This record gives sequence, structure tokens and C-alpha cells, in this order.
Amino acid sequence: MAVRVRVQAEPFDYGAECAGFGAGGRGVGAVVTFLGIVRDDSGQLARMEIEHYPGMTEKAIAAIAEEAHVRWSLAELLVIHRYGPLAPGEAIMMVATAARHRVAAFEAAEFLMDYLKSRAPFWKKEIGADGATWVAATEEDEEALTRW
Amino acid sequence: MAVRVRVQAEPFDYGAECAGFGAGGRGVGAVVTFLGIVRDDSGQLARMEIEHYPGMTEKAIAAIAEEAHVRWSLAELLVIHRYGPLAPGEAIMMVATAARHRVAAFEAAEFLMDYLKSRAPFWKKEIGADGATWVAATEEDEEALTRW
Amino acid sequence: MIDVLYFAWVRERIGLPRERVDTSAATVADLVAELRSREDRYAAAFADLRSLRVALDQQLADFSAPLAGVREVAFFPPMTGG
Amino acid sequence: MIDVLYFAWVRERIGLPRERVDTSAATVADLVAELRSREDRYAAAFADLRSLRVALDQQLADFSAPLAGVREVAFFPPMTGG
Repeated sequence: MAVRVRVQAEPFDYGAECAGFGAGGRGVGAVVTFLGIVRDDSGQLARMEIEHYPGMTEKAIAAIAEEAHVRWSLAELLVIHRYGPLAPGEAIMMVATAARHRVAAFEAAEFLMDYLKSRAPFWKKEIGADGATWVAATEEDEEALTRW
Repeated sequence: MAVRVRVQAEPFDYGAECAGFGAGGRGVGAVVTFLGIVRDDSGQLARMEIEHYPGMTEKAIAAIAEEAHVRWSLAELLVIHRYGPLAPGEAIMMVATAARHRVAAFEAAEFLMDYLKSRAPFWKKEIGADGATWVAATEEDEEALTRW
Repeated sequence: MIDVLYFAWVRERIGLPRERVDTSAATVADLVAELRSREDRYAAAFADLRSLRVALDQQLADFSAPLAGVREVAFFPPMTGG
Repeated sequence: MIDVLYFAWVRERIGLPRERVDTSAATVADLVAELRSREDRYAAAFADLRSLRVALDQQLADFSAPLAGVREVAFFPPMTGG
């Protein structure tokens, strides 16, 4: 119950996942939730396709989640990440953390995001009017890990 | 619409506020939401009472929100803060930010929290079995502001 | 005449949330000195200025700030929002 | 025999998602050298190892890692989750 990880093609309901998250524990003072959305910078994006590595994906996310759970003494932790075709404006993924204090809840959520970005086996392809392009990893994403 | 601030005695629905937050803008890639909950560390807390300064509260939060809105180019920003009596486990307040990238959404939410903590005129009183105590501000809360 | 407001334990020590004060104090510090000399409960509330904050017309200010033109002064402990 | 998996543009360049490879390569780097020498599409996919990552039995690894006991090797570009 405390740590939940879901890798799925189906949409998820961010509002419903946020409702009641972290509730029930009297020691929970802070909940942080993050939602990643398909952005269309050019106005030309038809869709995004997310490829992943079934089997490794679940293991990699579970390991990252377990590290955050222990390191920030989280009361509850949720990661949902989708794969397959996604339209602009659709939800790609979310994380949620519940902790005693706000600093722990924020740090754990940012840690999860930084690691999911560069260490979970997902690859994004943007399909637009001019064809398809694989989204490149950035040096900033790799550098973000040095913070932890 | 882009910046909304609510100061109220009534409960709010975190899940409902999160649902659809940041939607509609094609340039929004990241939403961060924070929920503050009445924590009962001792197991003795009967209730928390939040006093505020009507008039100044709204002005102070609006100024903090406007600074975050401009500094992180937020597409949408919401602050809700309650006052009056609250039971353990009840929601005290929330912030939500929508931005192009995750770093901006996280930083803006943390900035809002740090400033609301020390610069918005709220005072918390804990009523327990042994009587009532005003929650003291901490040096860490003041130091958190130096980050910005 | 100036409106003076008290919040949290300042309000509890003084025993009222607001009052109108007839004063010619030039600064917040002068006003505090006047209030302190009134009664023990004021002296107790204003014993340690480092544990107090002040707002002038709903804006945070320093104790050295002038009162000219100010209609509302509020005294309270450090804030604990969020 | 070892299962070799390809993802994202590595999969597209090589033209298949997975294959079984009969190899006695001692390390990942040795296996890459074997694959490169097969055909142009492999040479193209493995042209620049700095732009590739490798996982052994679903754990990230280095190109110098030994293959002894490994059942599944995966090659892919740097990940872009989140």
C-alpha cells in the first residue's frame, strides 16, 4: 500500500489519484504531487509515442521508488507512467509523495522525477507534420542526478 | 484565471482542485501540487486553530503569488489557505503551479510554500489534552527564504 | 488617532483584538514605548521586540518606521502559515 | 545463445526489436564488435557508443561488463522518461 507503481497504456485520473492521497496517517503533514503532460511547443505535434522495456521498466521504477521511500521516510508513494501513443495535452505520468514535512515531500518528488527522467527505460518519439523525431536526452537531465 | 487565491474557513477538495489544473494550455508540460495537512505528532492533538489578519492575508498572498507567476512564467497558479478550527488530518492549505518544465513548476511551488510559511499573516494554535500552545516559527523557516 | 491591532499571543496577553489609540508617536518604536508604559499586560506583550513583527497599513515594516499617514498598525508574533 | 533486444532508434536502424545471437563474446564491447561486423545497419546503429546505453538482464551496465551468465542484453539510446 505504501509504495505503488503502475506502468500502463491506459489514461489515469490525476484528480482521483490526488484525492485522499496520504490521508489516514496522523504523521503526514505534506503531500506533493507532480503531473507530466505532453507539451506541444511547435504547435505541429500530432502525437507522442512512448516506447518502453517491459520487465525492466517496472524493476527500474520499483528500485527508484524504494530508494525514495527509505531515504525520505515517506508514508505513501505513487508512480504512474504511461506508454504508447499520447495526444498533446494528455497526461504522461505522475508521482505523489506523502511525508511528515514539506521539504521531504518536495525532495522525494524531485528525486523521483530526476531519476525517472534518465534511469527508467522510456523513449519518447514526437510525430508531427514534418515526420517523426526521437526526443534526445539532455545534459541537464544527466546533471540533475548529481544533486542526489 | 491564471492566478487564483482563496482564503477561507470552509474545507476544499484537493482532488477536485487538482483535476484539470493546468489543462488547456498546449505549452504546459508540468504541474506541481502541494497539500498541507494538520499533523498530530503527539497523538494528543484535539484541534488546530488558525488565526489570520483579514485584509492583509489576501494582499500578502496575492503579492507572493504574483512574484512566482512572473518569475517562473507560470501558465496557472492556485493558492488556497484555510483559517479557523481544523481537526487532525484535515487539509490546511494547498498550492498548485503549471509551467513549461518540471524545474520551474517545482521551484515556484517551493517558493510559494517558503513565503507563505513566514510572510503570510497566519498563526497556528494547537489545542491538546494539556492545553493550548502557539506554534513557534523556526529559524529554518526564516532561513528557507534566503534560497530565493 | 490610529487603529492598533493585535494577533495571536499578543492579542491574548493584551486581552483585546484592536483598539483606537490617540498618539503623536513619530515611529513604531515610540508607539511601543507609549503602550508599554500603560499597563503590565502591555509591558508583558511588548517585553521582547525580537519576537514581534509589525505591519503598517497591512504591509510588513520595521520598528523604526515612521507613523506619519499610517491608519492601521498591527503587532503579532512571527507568522506560521503554510 | 543470448537474447539481444533493441529499443527506440537502435531498433529502427537495425530493423528488428530482438533476436537470439550465438556468441562467445566475453564482454558487451566484444558483442558490439561482432554485431558491427555483420552488416551496415548494425555498424550504423553502433557507430557511436557514447550515444548508447546497455542493460544486462534488465540492469544498466557498462560496455566493459562481462557477459558470462547473462541471458538478455538490451541496447538503447539514453532514456527520456518522466
